[in-house]
Amino acid sequence: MSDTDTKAKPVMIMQAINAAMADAMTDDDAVVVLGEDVADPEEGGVVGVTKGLSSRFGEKRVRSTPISEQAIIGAAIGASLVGFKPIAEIMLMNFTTVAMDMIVNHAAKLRFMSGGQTHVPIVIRTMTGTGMSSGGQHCDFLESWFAHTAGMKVVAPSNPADAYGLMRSAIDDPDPVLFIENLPIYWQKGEAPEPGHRVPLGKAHVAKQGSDVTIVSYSGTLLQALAAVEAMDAAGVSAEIVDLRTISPWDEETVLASVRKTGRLLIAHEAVTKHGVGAEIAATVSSELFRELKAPVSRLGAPYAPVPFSKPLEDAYAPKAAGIAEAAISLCK
Amino acid sequence: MSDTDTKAKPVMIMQAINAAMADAMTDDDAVVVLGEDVADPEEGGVVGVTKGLSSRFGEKRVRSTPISEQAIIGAAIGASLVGFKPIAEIMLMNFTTVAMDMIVNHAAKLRFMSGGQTHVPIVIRTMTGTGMSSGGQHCDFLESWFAHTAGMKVVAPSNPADAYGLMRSAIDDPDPVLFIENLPIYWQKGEAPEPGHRVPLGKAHVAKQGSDVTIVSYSGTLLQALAAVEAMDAAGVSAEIVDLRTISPWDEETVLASVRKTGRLLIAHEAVTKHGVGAEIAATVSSELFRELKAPVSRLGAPYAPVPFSKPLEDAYAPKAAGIAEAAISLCK
Amino acid sequence: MTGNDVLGAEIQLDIYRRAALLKANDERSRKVITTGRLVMPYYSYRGQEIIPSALCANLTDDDYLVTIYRGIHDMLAKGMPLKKLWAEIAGRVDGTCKGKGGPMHLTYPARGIMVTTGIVGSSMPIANGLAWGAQMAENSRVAVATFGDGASNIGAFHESLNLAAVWKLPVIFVCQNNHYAEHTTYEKATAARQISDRGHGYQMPGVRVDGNDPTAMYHAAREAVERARAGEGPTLIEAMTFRFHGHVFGDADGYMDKAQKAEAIANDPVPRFRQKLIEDGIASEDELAAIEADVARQIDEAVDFALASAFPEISELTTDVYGAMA
Amino acid sequence: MTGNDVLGAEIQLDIYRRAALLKANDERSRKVITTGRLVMPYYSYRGQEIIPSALCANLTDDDYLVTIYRGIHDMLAKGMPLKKLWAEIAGRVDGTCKGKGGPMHLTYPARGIMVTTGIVGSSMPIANGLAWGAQMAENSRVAVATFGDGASNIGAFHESLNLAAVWKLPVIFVCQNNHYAEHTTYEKATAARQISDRGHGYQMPGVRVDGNDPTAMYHAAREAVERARAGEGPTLIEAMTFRFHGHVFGDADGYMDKAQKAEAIANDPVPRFRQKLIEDGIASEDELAAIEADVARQIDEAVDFALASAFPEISELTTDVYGAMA
Ligand SMILES: Cc1ncc(C[n+]2csc(CCOP(=O)(O)OP(=O)(O)O)c2C)c(N)n1
Ligand SMILES: Cc1ncc(C[n+]2csc(CCOP(=O)(O)OP(=O)(O)O)c2C)c(N)n1
Ligand SMILES: [Mg+2]
Ligand SMILES: [Mg+2]
Repeated sequence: MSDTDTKAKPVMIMQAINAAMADAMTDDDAVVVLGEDVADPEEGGVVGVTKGLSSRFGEKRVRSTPISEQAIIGAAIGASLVGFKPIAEIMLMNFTTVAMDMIVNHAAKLRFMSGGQTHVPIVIRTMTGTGMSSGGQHCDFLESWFAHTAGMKVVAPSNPADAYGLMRSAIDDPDPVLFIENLPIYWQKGEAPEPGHRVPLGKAHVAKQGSDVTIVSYSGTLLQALAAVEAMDAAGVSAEIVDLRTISPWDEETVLASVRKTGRLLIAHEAVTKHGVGAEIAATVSSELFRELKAPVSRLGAPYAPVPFSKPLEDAYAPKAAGIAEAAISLCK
Repeated sequence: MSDTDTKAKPVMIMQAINAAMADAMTDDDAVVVLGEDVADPEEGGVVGVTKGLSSRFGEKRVRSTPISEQAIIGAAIGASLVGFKPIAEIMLMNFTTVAMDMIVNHAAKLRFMSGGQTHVPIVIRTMTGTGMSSGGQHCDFLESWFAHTAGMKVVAPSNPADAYGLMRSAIDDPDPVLFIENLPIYWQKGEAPEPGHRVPLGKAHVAKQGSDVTIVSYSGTLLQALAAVEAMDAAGVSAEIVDLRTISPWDEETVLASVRKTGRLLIAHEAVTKHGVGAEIAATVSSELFRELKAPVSRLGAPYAPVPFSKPLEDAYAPKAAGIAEAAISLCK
Repeated sequence: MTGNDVLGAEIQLDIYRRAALLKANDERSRKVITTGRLVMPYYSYRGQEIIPSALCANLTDDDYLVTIYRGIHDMLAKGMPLKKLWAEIAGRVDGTCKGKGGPMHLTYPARGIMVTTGIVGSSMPIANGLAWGAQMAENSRVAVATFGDGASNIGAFHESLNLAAVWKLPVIFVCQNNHYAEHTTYEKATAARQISDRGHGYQMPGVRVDGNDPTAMYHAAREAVERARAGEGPTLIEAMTFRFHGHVFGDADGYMDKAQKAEAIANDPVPRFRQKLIEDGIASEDELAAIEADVARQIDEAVDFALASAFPEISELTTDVYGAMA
Repeated sequence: MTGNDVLGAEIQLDIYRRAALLKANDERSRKVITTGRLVMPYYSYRGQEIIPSALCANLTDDDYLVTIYRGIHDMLAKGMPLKKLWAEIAGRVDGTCKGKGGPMHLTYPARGIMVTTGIVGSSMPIANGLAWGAQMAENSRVAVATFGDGASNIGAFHESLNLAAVWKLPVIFVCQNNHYAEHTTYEKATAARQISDRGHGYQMPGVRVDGNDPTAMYHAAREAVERARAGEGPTLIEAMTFRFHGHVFGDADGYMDKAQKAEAIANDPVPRFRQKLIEDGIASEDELAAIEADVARQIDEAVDFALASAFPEISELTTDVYGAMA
């Protein structure tokens, strides 16, 4: 994928991510990629998100690894300390569980613990998302763990242009960024990103203007919120939809401005509601806009349960458009 | 420590935990202990919390392990599936990062994923706490990660009697329980627990009655809240102090009843405020008591930063009595 | 009995019966998926049938198994009932796990199938725990962890082998080396000349065996089981085999060496074994055909049963999270 | 040069100078803690001085080191300035990390001291990354990870050695085997006959060496460094030594074998080396005394400097969390 054709026609999210990595590697020799199956002899990953990169930039810069997530993140950290900007893939978010020490005790803390002498400019790409019938160990959303970890940034795009722009910013960023890709929406098409375009970290995007209720969401659930617009409109509810894009640090300013306007807030995400990212946003907004809220802040996430395999259960697990519409409408009653 | 002398005089928290394990092992042969240095040839742990157990119950039931946290939790899970009730020690909470897969993807989920055919009755003991000059990798509070994990229970006592009673309940419980011990308060003395006494999981305790503001806390910070009473009284603020004891599932009923009475809520804990356990409580209470709250819910935790080494910084890191009093008083203004 | 002794006819037929079931079940699974009757990520084990068939001929229902996403062959060999299996992978309420686990998380304690994990390497620490339980209970059961070649590079492998050796646990680590970890070859990911060499670092017997040879595999398993039951500790078995399909069924397996794959398929271990049974006069063509027909009928029944079974109630979404609290 | 060759006088004195500094610094640290002038968890390395002294005689400032909580000897041998060290462990603003890291997290990139970790095993994955960086930059630097015997049983050890071997990284894994991991003996926790045996499972040279013998340790390190610089990949060195004190300074070391400990102390490697330098005519008593006096003076100055340094401002609590955002 070259700069010219990314501009030409709508692209899929996974193409945008691929293009962002390719463009960053073109611009900066320090950008390198590692992870399981990421090189082209291994087909550029199980889904092919890194396809073409090793053919173009060489297997020295795009390295497939053993199944050793601690070693992957450790290698990324070490190389980042001496001038490289590694993009490390942890194939699925549930597999971050075997690399938490490297991420939390090391990547996130080295800048602070060294008194600013060193820093860890790495991007950790990981994918997740329910809807693929993969059961309890392959599609958790664990972003609140990382948002709770001082020193980490957490990003989750919902469309190709943001995916490109956030990836470029994540690579530019001097600190570790967890980049969450939503597997079931990889093939979602959207406007092609401008080559070189950056979406700043920490800035939310008002995806749709509205006046009655603010819906804050991100990643795949943001698309569900957009899909709920018709039903909300039909019920006479004008929703403002805020795509958080960066989960940590999150854009309090944009969210507060929107809720100040609408007076109501619904937060929707695929993670388990309890102790999820919605809790932090709800707590902050409830406190900051104590006298301005017209209704209690509402949260819609997954139930307190692992992801089930059986299709009807899996379908009922994460918030969908219908549930979002229902929650938003009932908030406005 | 025998049953008789635990009754006779005040005991330290660590003695109460030791007694709870000893009594459980006496009552039930299925209770076994494993972890680094836990047996008596290794001095019953670096702090001595398991001292005496292997001498009394044998090294078959109290086993020191290699430094292999995944293997420790895996061994506990496996043995629990075939009738044992292992108490596994992960020495410090930061070391759970190397065992997250075993805890989160396996211990917490096996009951659900097996459709209830199996379950994992293990207790994971772990200690943490700032104040020992141990720097950035040895004293994090990560309880919100586990509270976010469906299937786990999370417990954190603040006094000897609760430590005993919660440990007995955790051992009785048919599911995995993370038992958080606060290292700097191990030597804190208090009323001796009744042998055999259980403190039910999921039940908070009103540690002090009050009428102006509810302070919800747990573990070491609860003691700071109690130490703040004098300053609050002096300022004419009557605080009700709720010791959560079980962090997940938390006792919404008791907390809501208290806040309904006082109209104000401060949540204080040692973990980083952002995305901490306080967020879930604040979000829930703000929503449930939307019209009854007299002031926005306030949260007091650690700043968004790793734990610093330097003493003045470490002292300023986690909430202390003075800060709690100040926050509670200002909430009542 | 030494590693080269010819197996008795009964044992050989026992192994073949399992292998025939496994092979037919894989073929049916792929067909059911291809025709769209079921949707699931399916990790074909075609080509690896002999390993669990010969292994499980040495185990009892009381022995424990922890297997992985590519593990339906292991489970079937260990005695997983077909109907419950199919109902589970169809997400139905009559499945072993009421449809909540699915193909990567099948569990069936009645046959010692204790855990199926989707996390690479995680079968081993849990198998240790089962073995530790058996050791404490002194019931002479053994635990088996199966896993792939790629899994031998993850931390849990190392911690598990060391703990098992230090504690002399009755556990058997069965590495099914099928040359690939997802799309990555053994050579590109693994520094060891062979995985069995790693046993040395734990003073544990490390045995490399042709996992496609029923006799060799049977003997290797037998020795390991005897060692475990005798309290002499764990064994690492590296069973050489080959995966006939891509990592997950449906992937374009362009990363696989065509010639190597063609050769492996030409040497398909199940028909090879069948042929040998006839040549050696262990069984007649008719007898084997009868076994296969029986297997086919059982699978037919299981598929029908599964597809006729109901989906779980939506309320199951939040049950089995906790048991009754103490 | 082979493993038995006598070292030149200059090299021997270089090693001794480092070792004398390390020994004196440990003694001073314990005294400063005992007298209450500093409060910190202190992991005495007394008895292990020769290992990093001989190792670092083979390294340049550009080479990388990742060490652990018990690693002040490693850092000092690698060139950590004393004043910055002492200010850091005193939590002062003039410390390498402005007092924010402390004794378990000292960092000093100017001498290649890139990370100090308090997590067992975690020096290794990061050292790999530094070595990978050197490999990509083709600057012929090497990275050293030091760790203890207990750390050889954790998953990160395994993943790191495998990756390093597969990628032929210029990294050296230096296991300082002091017989104990906290309170647990080598034998109780480790299945390997010796840790160096584990190299075999990665087709990596695994070398066991008397870490208390400067010549043997120097040669082992030299070979490993040459191999790494030549692009021939990693080496595992198991350096045998003994920890004279408890795990953390102040613990009652009742779990240690008294006789073994007494013998180790009787064979204290630093005075033994000193004695030999004199016997072999490498240096006179006076010359060595001068070195020691110099070291003592430097430490005096460093302690004074540290204790006179200010504590960081409270505002430092929230700086260095993020850099300037892109
Ligand atoms: C910790 C972890 N990392 C990555 C994966 C993704 N993954 C699933 S299967 C697999 C390959 C495993 O290969 P191998 O161990 O050889 O087993 P095989 O599939 O060949 O039977 C990978 C990388 C995972 N499930 N768990
Ligand atoms: C993952 C992890 N588990 C446990 C600990 C606690 N701990 C600190 S040092 C230590 C012993 C390490 O022994 P060894 O590797 O031999 O090094 P030594 O201290 O002897 O130099 C342990 C268990 C830790 N820091 N990290
Ligand atoms: Mg494989
Ligand atoms: Mg040691």
